[in-house]
Amino acid sequence: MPDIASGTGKRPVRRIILDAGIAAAVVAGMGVMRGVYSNELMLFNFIVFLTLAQGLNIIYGFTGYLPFGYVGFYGAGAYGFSLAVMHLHVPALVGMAAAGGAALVLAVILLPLLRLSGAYFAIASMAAAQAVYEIVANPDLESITKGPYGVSLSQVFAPAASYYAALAILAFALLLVVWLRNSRFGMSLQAIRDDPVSAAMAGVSVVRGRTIAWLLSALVAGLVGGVFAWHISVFYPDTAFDLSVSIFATVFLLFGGATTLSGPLLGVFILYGIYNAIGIAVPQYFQFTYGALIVALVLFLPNGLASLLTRRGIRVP
Amino acid sequence: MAEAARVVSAAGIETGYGRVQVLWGAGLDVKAKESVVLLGANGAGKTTLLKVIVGLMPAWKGSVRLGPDDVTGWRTDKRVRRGMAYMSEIGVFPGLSINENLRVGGQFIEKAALKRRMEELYGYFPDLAHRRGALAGSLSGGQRKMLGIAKALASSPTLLVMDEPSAGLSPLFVTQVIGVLSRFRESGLAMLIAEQNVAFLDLADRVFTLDGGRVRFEGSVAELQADDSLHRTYFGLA
Amino acid sequence: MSPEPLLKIEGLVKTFGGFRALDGVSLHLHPGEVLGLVGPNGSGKTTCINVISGLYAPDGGSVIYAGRSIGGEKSHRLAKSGINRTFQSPRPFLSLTVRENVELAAHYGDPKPGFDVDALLALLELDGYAGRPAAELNSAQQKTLDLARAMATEPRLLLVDELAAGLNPAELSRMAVRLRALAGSGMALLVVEHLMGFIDKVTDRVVVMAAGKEFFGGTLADATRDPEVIRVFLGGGHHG
Amino acid sequence: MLPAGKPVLTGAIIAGIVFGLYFTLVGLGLNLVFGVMRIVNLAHGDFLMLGGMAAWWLFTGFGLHPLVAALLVVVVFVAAGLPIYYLVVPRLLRSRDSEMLSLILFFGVSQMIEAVTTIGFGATERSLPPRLLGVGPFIVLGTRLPKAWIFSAAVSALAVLLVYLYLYRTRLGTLTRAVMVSRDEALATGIDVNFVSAVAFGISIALAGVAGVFAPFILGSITPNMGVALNITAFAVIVVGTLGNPLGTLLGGIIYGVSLMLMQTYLSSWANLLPNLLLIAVLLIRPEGLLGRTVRRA
Repeated sequence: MPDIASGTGKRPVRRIILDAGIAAAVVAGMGVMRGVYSNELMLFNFIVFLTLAQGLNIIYGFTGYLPFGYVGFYGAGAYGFSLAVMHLHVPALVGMAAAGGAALVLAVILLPLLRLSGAYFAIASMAAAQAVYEIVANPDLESITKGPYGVSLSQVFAPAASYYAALAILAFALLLVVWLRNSRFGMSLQAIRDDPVSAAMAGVSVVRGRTIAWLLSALVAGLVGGVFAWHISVFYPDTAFDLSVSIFATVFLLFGGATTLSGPLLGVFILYGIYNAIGIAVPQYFQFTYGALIVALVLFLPNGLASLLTRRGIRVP
Repeated sequence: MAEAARVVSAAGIETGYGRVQVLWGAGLDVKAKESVVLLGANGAGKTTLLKVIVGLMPAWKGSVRLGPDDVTGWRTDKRVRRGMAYMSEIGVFPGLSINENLRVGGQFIEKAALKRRMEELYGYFPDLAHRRGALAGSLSGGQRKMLGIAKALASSPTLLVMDEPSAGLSPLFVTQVIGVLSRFRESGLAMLIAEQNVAFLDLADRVFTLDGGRVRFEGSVAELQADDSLHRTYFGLA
Repeated sequence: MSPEPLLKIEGLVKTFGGFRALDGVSLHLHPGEVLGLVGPNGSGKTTCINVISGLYAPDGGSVIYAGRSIGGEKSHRLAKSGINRTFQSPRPFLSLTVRENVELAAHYGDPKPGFDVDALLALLELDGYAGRPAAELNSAQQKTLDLARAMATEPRLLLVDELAAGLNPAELSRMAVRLRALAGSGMALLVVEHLMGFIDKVTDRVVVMAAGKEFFGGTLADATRDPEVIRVFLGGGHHG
Repeated sequence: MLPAGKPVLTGAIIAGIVFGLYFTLVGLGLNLVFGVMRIVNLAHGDFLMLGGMAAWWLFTGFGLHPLVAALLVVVVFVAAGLPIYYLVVPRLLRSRDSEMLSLILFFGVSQMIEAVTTIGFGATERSLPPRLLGVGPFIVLGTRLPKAWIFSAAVSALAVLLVYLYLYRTRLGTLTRAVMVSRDEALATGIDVNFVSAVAFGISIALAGVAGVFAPFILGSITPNMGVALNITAFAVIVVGTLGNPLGTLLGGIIYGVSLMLMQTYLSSWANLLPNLLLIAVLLIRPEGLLGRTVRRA
């Protein structure tokens, strides 16, 4: 019975090795690039979106919830880092912990949103991100958040260290996705996404599964937000809560194909690559193109590039 | 010329949902003024076959003819204009009033004619006539079914296609529905009724049975009852 | 009477916005027994299964399973404590393979260590499809997979909702044999079904429901002779 | 812009009701589309913005009065709505989770509109002189309100009335409500569901366009990127007023308008939080809105 054996035996190990290999190659590649290519900020932005797309993959790809306000966690992370550094004068790495912590706290506060079905969840998460932005950017809170005037963190500015920290976070996000793709827990999340009632009858705790995915996804975005604050060191609330961060991550993920590891990576390399290659003198051209791309994807390729292969029965790493 | 003209016929229908095929070459026909019962268990494919016939589902293979026309690719609204009416298992718009349900059912009819038709139908269904402004959702199950029939008939069709008129009804109402339908049958309306309740065989000039997406039997009620295995399958508790 | 029943339901009530889908249902079931739940559409049979399997919390009455009250308990806990079910329209995990569907239930549903997923797939004749996505199965196979998913949690009580619908005669008799074999191994089965031939083959006794209440309990043969039951099913004795 | 004199509370409530009528118009079309198609047009706020841009362009370029602009916008937007509907919606509705996918798709449309408008008009704020809609204040129960507010509210009330008459007094309106009750049953009855929906879609964005024409007077100014915030506002209005029930929008609009005015009166620097918090709170506490319908997962 070769058919059964192939489903159980050595294949999973080979799958994990392939997935992990891809993850390692991307991380190593982005590390090497820093020594080769001079535009560090662009490379850093690549890392940011590679990581965010995978963070979004955790929640959308594996549970089917698409938070339009994903940028809220990113902004929370950026401000978690900044507030810790500004007011508590902690070193950058402790600031990073604060960034992750801030995103996790926000995610816990927003846990009730998971009770909403897809479309309402998406909009509610966007409203939540906007609400956090309105709070952070409120002039009344200038003494704490600097309000709309932005923060400056020159005391911890460290381009190299923050770059490698970002790389570590990318590695972390990739590992999470590799784990979800190859573990029973990840399988249980997909089962919940396919049919929560059936999943419960298989003994899976639906609430627990969704909660863990939500927190992990928020954690990744929070850490990215923190490392963004660290690397960039001067920014405004408009940048940290810019909705186009969510849009970009969503487009990259949908374009490549959710639930896969390579799909979101390809999405970032191809689309963000083109974005940078053509130049961003008139960002509206990209806004238009990405808008059109979203429309076309939903209508013609709702499961992304990867589905061109999976439709033919080929497993995409 | 011995045979009456066919009002509707479906032949070699294959279709399904996604990759799952439900019908495997099913077909049937209804002649003028004839009433036909399509008998089958839950999941046999009755609803699917009806949906193909009325144009709510595409046929992968096979054809549907309405009178002289090949209507296989036609949309439902076009078929309704040609004299076909369909009563789904739900059959009414619960959020619209009784009057509005009839008006929607008779949407293609000219205004004065619709008004006459509605009065005629209210004559058949005095229960509904008393409550014209009431929401269909406020009616009992039996009354809803009556409204469903009236709504389907509002367009003065030559053929009435019905999906499980007994669904969700208590036995008393099933008897009433059969009584009402037999009056329309006498008036010359052609009917195609998908059912699993054998009580509806009272209405049948001819019976088709559907099983596993294929027609297994075509003939009279007497012939059906004479067949031992079919009798066991469809005459429930016996 | 025989020892304590595995499942004992008393006065079970479930309402949906004023509509009493269950209006005081009582029934009991012993290990190794197959109870058929029959009745016209809308009589509350599936609602009954949905309450027992934790999909809905009851609004009144009690559900006692293995001596403890389980009304309102979450489905995944019930699955772990030995209650499982199939669905009227099968609900497999479409993006997972057939084997993963079963493996997941075997892992999370607390079966004994060493549970053999492949043996179960072979038993249910799904082994040829193990590596294929469940979305590629036809509806009869998806129903079988539903059953496999339920069996993988090694239930003591299995609720079977309209398994026969859409199966051809050959598949039907195979299913009937399978369910009898499960009962033979000591499992208790509650079978909701329209097809009386299937009920006849599979069940030991039946409970007849109408309008959210049970009104007859006994063998199928007795039920078919009961004038009240005939009235409910045939609406006044057509073609008795 | 605080109402002067008299008890501040009364003033805030009266201004809130006037504003509420306007916000009813903002949400009305969105709710109509949701009711008929069960999809969320997340570009609704951007169509509104386009209406405002049109009014600005027609006034500064051709000296056209906003009322004339509103009529033009209705014609052009209905005409544009039909092809947009046929291009994307039927295909969208065939997908497995059309409600969710509609959100993503129209998010894309929203981005396209915002980009095109920015390229065409620049990102600067545009406004129209309030005197266009009447000079001097209008006094309601001792509360002084700008005439432009009253004017906008009156147009909104008229639009709500027209939508009501369409839905309840015309044949196509009855068919539209039939589709709202059940799309499947409508198909089974032989209603040309696509045509009915396309008309509803056209009406919906025309309503957004008209709301846009008056946006400069109510919101102060318009910018190409205002769509996102307006989408949240419009969604908050219809969620409060009950999704899928166009006339329930009135209730949502008034509640929203009054709370906004109260916030601006007593807690003005936090007023921007209102639509976001209101939306989240209603979705979580009473997701079926004040009049019915459930949106939670099972």
